[in-house]
Amino acid sequence: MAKGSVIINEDFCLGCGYCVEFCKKKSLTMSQDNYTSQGLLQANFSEPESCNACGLCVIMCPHFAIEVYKVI
Amino acid sequence: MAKGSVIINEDFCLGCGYCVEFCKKKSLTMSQDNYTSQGLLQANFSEPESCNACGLCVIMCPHFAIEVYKVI
Amino acid sequence: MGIERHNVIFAGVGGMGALTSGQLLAKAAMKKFKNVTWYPNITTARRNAPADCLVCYSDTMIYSQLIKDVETAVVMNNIQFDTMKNRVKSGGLLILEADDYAENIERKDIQVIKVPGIKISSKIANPRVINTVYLGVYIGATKTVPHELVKTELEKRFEGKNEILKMNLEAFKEGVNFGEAA
Amino acid sequence: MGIERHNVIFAGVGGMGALTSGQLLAKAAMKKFKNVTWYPNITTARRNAPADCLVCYSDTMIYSQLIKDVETAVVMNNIQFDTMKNRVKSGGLLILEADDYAENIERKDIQVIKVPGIKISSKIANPRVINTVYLGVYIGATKTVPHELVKTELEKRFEGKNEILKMNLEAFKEGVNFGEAA
Amino acid sequence: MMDEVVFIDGNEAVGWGALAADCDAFFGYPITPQNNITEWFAKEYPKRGRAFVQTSSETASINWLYGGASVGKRVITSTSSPGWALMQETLSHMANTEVPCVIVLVQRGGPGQGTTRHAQMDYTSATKGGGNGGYKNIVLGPYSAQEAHDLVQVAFYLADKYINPVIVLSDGIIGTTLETVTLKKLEFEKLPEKDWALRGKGRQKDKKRRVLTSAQGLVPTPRNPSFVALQNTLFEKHSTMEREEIRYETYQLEDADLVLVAYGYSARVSMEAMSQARGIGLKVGMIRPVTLWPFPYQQVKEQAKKGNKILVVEDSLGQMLMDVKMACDDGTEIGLVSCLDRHEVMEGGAIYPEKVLDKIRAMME
Amino acid sequence: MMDEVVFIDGNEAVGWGALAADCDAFFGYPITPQNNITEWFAKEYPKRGRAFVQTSSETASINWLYGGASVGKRVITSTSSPGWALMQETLSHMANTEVPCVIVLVQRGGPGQGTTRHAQMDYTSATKGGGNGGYKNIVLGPYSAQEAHDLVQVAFYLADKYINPVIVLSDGIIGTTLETVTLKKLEFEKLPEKDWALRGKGRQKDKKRRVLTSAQGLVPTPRNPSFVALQNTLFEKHSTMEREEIRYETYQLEDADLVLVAYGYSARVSMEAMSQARGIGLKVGMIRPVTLWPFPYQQVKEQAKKGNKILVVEDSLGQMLMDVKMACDDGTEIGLVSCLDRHEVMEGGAIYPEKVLDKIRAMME
Amino acid sequence: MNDNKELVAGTPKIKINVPVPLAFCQGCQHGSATRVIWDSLEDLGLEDRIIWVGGVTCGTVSAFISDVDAIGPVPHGRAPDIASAMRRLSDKETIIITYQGDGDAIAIGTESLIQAAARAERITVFMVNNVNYGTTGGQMAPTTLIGQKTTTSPTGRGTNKEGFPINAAELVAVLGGTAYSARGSLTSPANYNKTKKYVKKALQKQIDDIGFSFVEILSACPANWGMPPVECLKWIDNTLTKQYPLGEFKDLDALV
Amino acid sequence: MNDNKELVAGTPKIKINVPVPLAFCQGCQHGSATRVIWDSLEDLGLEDRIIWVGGVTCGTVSAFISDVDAIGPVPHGRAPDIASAMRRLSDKETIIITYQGDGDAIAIGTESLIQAAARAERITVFMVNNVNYGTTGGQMAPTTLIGQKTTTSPTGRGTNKEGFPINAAELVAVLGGTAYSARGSLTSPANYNKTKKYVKKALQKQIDDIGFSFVEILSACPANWGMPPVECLKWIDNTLTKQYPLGEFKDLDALV
Ligand SMILES: Cc1ncc(C[n+]2csc(CCOP(=O)(O)OP(=O)(O)O)c2C)c(N)n1
Ligand SMILES: Cc1ncc(C[n+]2csc(CCOP(=O)(O)OP(=O)(O)O)c2C)c(N)n1
Ligand code: SF4
Ligand code: SF4
Ligand code: SF4
Ligand code: SF4
Repeated sequence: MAKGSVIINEDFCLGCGYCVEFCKKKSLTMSQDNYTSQGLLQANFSEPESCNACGLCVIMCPHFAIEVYKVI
Repeated sequence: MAKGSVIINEDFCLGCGYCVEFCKKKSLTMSQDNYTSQGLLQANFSEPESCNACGLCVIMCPHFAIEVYKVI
Repeated sequence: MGIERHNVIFAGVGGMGALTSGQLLAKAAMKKFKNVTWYPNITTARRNAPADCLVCYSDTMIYSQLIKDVETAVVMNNIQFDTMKNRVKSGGLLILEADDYAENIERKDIQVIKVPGIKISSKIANPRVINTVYLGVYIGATKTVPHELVKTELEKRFEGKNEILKMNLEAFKEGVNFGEAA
Repeated sequence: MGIERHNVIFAGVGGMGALTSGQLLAKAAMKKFKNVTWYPNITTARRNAPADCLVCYSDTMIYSQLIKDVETAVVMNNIQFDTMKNRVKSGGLLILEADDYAENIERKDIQVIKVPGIKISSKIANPRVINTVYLGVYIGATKTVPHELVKTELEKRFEGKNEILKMNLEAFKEGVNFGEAA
Repeated sequence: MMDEVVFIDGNEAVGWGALAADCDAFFGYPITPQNNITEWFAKEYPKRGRAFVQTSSETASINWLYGGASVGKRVITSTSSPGWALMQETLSHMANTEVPCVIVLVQRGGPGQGTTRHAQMDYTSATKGGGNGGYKNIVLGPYSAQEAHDLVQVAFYLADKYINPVIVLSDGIIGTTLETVTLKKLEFEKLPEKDWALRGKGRQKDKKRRVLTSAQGLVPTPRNPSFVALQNTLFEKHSTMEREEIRYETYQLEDADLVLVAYGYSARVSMEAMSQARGIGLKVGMIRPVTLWPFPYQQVKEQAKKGNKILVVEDSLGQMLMDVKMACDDGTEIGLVSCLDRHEVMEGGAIYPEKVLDKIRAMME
Repeated sequence: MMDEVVFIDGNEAVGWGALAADCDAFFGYPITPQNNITEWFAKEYPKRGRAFVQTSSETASINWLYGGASVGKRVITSTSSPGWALMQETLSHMANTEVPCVIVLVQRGGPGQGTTRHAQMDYTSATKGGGNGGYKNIVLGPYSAQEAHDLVQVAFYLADKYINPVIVLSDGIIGTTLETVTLKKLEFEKLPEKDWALRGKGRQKDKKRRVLTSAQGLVPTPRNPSFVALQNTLFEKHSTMEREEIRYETYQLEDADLVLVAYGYSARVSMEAMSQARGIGLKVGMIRPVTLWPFPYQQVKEQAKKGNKILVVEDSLGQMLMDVKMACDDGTEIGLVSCLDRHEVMEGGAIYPEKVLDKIRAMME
Repeated sequence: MNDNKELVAGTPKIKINVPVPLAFCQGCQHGSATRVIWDSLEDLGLEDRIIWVGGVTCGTVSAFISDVDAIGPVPHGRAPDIASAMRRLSDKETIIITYQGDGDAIAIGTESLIQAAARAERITVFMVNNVNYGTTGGQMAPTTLIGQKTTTSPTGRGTNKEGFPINAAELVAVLGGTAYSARGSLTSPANYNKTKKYVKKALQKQIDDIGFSFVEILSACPANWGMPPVECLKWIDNTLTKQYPLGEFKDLDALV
Repeated sequence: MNDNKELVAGTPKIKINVPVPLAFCQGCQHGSATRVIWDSLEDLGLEDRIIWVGGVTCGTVSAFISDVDAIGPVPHGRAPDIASAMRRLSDKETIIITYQGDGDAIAIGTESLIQAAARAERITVFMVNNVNYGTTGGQMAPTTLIGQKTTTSPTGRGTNKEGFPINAAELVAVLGGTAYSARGSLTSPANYNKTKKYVKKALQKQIDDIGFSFVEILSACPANWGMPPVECLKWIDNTLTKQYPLGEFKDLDALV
């Protein structure tokens, strides 16, 4: 199974949580201290190990904040 | 059977022929010489004998030119 | 009159053909005059309502296609009579339906021709050609446009409709004769 | 200053609460001053964009709710800094975020208070109460409106939301303390 | 609600004003920067048994007004500039039919979609242009939330008095500024009953039908049997308004050498500048037209005749300027502070008092 | 078709003019008295491979123009007064977006539904008011079928030159009068290509996208990065038009004591009256504005300065009168022949030369 | 009139006496459409409490010759908006109807009509469908048949450029607020009577406060169809009803 | 980026790089609706020959951040008119789409939309339905659910005064010129992919010159719904789709 790496753009992430909700591998979680300038908590790529680079978080992110890479 | 009498208002009749078309008793015909000011031939109550005062010509006349009476 | 310049109103009710007569005249006049205007005066309700047109033809520029006092008024129907009778300028000509106006016209400063238009047209065919009769009368009486030019326009208009053309040519001829004799 | 007349801008980005702080101040000021105006300056995109408001309070008529050079500017976020730093009039006061502006402000003709707003607010709860901290600082530093009046407004605003009210009252107190000390 | 002092913006003030005027219904469509007018009515009207309907467009809104006015009710809508543009046809219909209504126009930057912020760029279309046919309507320009509240009441009175639409020309700054406002019901002369209103023939006092038409003069109506009669009626109506309804305020004209002319938010800005100018010894006065149509030509003309300089302040490319020029002869020195003088170039920019003062100094020194 | 002499009315002349101007498309909705414009295009355009679409309303028409203009095509619509009122919002959008189009407005009696006959009651809304935001557009007023044919071509040229809508302001009399017209293609200076037009990014010369917006200044655009920049652009554009595009004709001004000012059908009527007045020894001249905006203020002012009397003739309650007043100082004697002077009170009535002559005599004798 | 004569059928009392014929062309059925509404109003006894909103159509004149409170021509296509406002501001007893043409109702009036139906507005819209724009001289309408020639579709309406006819009665029936929608014709006494039933039913929905009601009435326009009047009626029966079938499309006793 | 990393999913190339987040609220799905169109355009290779007409909606901004020829905001509701004119005056290769909100498309835009569908206009309309007016602050829309609270239906939409929601996809399907109409959502990767299929099919109808095509996309507006974003998606799935079922409502290979 492919291994994935998720990069979340901190300038774009508004912390809606969609990526977290739809990550089947639980690789993403909401941060508890990483705030946007509006005071919103952002998403974290907290469990890199489980990520299989499915890319579903990318299509769920409405703010174009995510890129998913396959680690070769 | 009732006997009818049809009065056609010459100021209103524009000679469309609807009354003639729908008179089952053939009591009405288009005149051959009675023109409106626009040169249109008007309807005539030409066969009073056959009229049974059904009143269908009245509801077919779009120009409110007809009155039907029952002769008592 | 110096330079040649004419204007005439054809007045009737919608459907009578007053506008058509004016247009036929205008097109014929184009062959002889440099400038021609035809202005239709029709009310919103284009049905059963007064309709007239004003035709001007001239060798000089026609400033206004609208003018109150006209040289000639051709009044084909009594609805328009009251409006039109005062629009003929002094010395002008009023052509109207004999059947409608048996009585005398008050104005003495204009020429009046009473035409038995309904009778003439009914004799030829039916009241639908009455406008062509009146056009003929106007041409016969004023001779401002050669009648051949008008005939040509009638032929163009009713091209392919021989029956109708024939009726109209006859109506026109009768009109011209009546106008010339008046 | 003669008659008492004040104006202050609260500036932040949409969602930060700059407009709310201004409104709380305005409502509190109403208890003490005859005339108060609150004017919001927000861009079309009400999201992630600069947002500020201008509050004036005075015992005489406030001619214009708009004014370029203000007595005090409270700048909660660096996005607004460039616009706002020149709007404080000579002798006025500029309150800003210490974390954002470590370096020195060029202007020497104004008083500057740097507030560690993010730190204070995060310590109390989270950055969402930062606007209340700044409101406190303003009140503490200028004393133009008694802080009890502002507290009353906070209580009205967060009526029934005890948790949030508590956080805000604390944030306000911390702010006032910081402002008084500055 | 009477004589209560509240802290509201110039938009909500419209709502309270309408309520005080006993307005029966609000029909409107959302558009920034006046959404809270619509929302105010949505919240306050149904619970008071009055009508609020969110329409499907501004074209719809004005037609709802037309319907509501025709059955004799007091009706209001509010909108901003693009929505205003959509109302022109029916507004013209209402003028021809002679039915009353009040339209609040909270101006935003234009043309076109423009910005969602304040501006004063619809002065001309409100006072001169707009729909077809050259009808006229009174235009009232509030310069504060208080005046918005008051003028809405005046607008209803004038609309009913002249049986004609009336426009309240506000702007995004007046509309969104919170201020202290005293709510109070204004008193007006009693108006005749709306005997012309439609209610079903059997409910008319004389049991005779009423007919309203936007083609008066085409279709003969009791009042105007012909087209020229209609034009005469309109002309008389316009002339009466011009004679009797001019409203304005003047400030410190007695010794003025320069007279500011401004309305709405720029009147506020100008008053501030005037006060600053007086502070440095410049003799500046001001005329604030409250009716933008009919415009106080005579008052401006008097100042010009005295040899005073005139400075027009308006957040547009110069629209009221045209009226001021019409009032003055060739020789008068007329200056303009326009939207090109906004202190800041983006949509949020506005004319600040400082700019007006600069121009005053340039003209006087 | 070139240099052919035909007998057509001022409505059909619009069609032939558009064809001569190589106009790509007509989008319009029926309304009297200009239905035969729509019908002309329905008949003549499809068979020439050009686009004719009957829209679902005038609001639709103007939006079709907006779409057509945006892809770089020459587009035209025509309408009468109520339809014109419905076009104001999008017209304003087009001015902001800076795209060109031609609108022919065949005026009828108003306001509202009004009559279906001629009038000149939309002068103000065409030249001053209309949509929101205070944009301006050139307005051309033909006084004959020939000029309608010619000015439509001029209109397309000016629309493309300034990338701005242009209005051809006709009326029901000019529109329905049949006259002799010489069809000819007018020549104009070459215009730059429409590099701004949308055609799909890959078809752009530089393969870079084009973006058009009716919110220039809100959304930064290459041309206008800010709202004030947009206002500056518009102001410059308006000023250039005012400087360079004024068109007018004068008649017998040399020795005139009274100068008529009139456009469209009333210019025809006025010329007739002038000729009659000259016939009885009255020294009457005339200025006929061809561009109604920009208006030939200077030319009128010169006549006023000479001490001449001015007589405005227009079939409305006095709209162009306002422009004439703006051009003149207080002292000038200005008369008006208006729609109240129609010879006949019903919808078909018009101002006749005789009425103008009466007024000339009253002013001069 | 005559002592031994009894009037059995004549002009509805609601018609105002005018000395001239109505401004309709020979054989135009706007008169008949108006009559069918008049007859229904009289049957239901609504003359005294109805408001008649006349759209922009050759039939606008019906507003003026009806002896009821009336307004018209209202802005083109906008009669349902106007009627809706009247509805909201009148008592329940008041009955509000609009009389519109097909161009008026379903071209420029699309928004006004569809939204009134969605809103369940308690008004009744009568749309007289003569498949063209009569007033302005016979231009194509959204209802014009495929292949039909008009002054703006001189070679016949094609679907490729001019698109497809709109069936208003069926379309309106789709909206959630519509309680009643039907289409009738006036081509025979039988059809007249059926249409009258539709008209009365539609009015009844309003009286009973159920929802929006709509009746489309097919109507001859001989002047623009270029056929003698009697042929027009046959064309309606044989051709027009293929595209526009007669009948009821929705009839609810309560909205869902 | 990194040599031993390969990008598998990221931002569509068609998106213009901007340094700040788009002006959408937290969790707003206008971004996702835009993405699904971008993805489809890229799949079909239409970037170079498309014209994007942006209506008046929070999603107008999508026109500006798409690297294609674009116009917007066009007059409120009128995007289909504008797109239609472009269609008539562009070559067949050019693809014309509109991106509209529900208020834009089916309130003020009713006439424009319905008529374009009837005309079989070869354009594709995307209507992003968030059951309220987002841009102006969450007012009621024609799509607002019965009982739903908005700033202009503060006590919840009632059918008696506010009427019934309009199902645009079903309504548009009724018109004769419509070749394709569907409704999708973006509440899960699976729904995203299904919606993408609809979008591509709709575009294909235009490419194949068949008729009018329409896709309604249900979209979360957390800012105005007053729910956290993730809840919004659940609400769409559980509540909104009851009124607005997902699926295809019309799919023709040729118009009849
Ligand atoms: C805004 C506006 N546009 C156009 C017109 C012109 N107009 C009058 S009636 C009409 C169409 C009428 O057609 P229809 O509704 O089918 O009724 P009909 O005349 O056929 O009975 C039009 C376009 C108008 N009065 N107002
Ligand atoms: C003529 C006009 N009226 C009103 C507006 C204000 N306005 C902007 S967007 C909008 C509604 C948008 O709602 P919707 O189409 O549902 O899109 P959303 O913002 O929800 O995405 C309105 C009413 C406008 N711009 N123009
Ligand atoms: S979906 Fe995007 S915006 Fe939302 S939390 Fe994840 S990365 Fe952030
Ligand atoms: S139906 Fe009426 S108008 Fe027609 S011919 Fe008979 S009487 Fe005359
Ligand atoms: S044009 Fe047609 S609809 Fe109009 S009156 Fe004549 S026949 Fe009737
Ligand atoms: S208001 Fe709603 S639709 Fe608009 S950006 Fe915010 S979440 Fe999106």
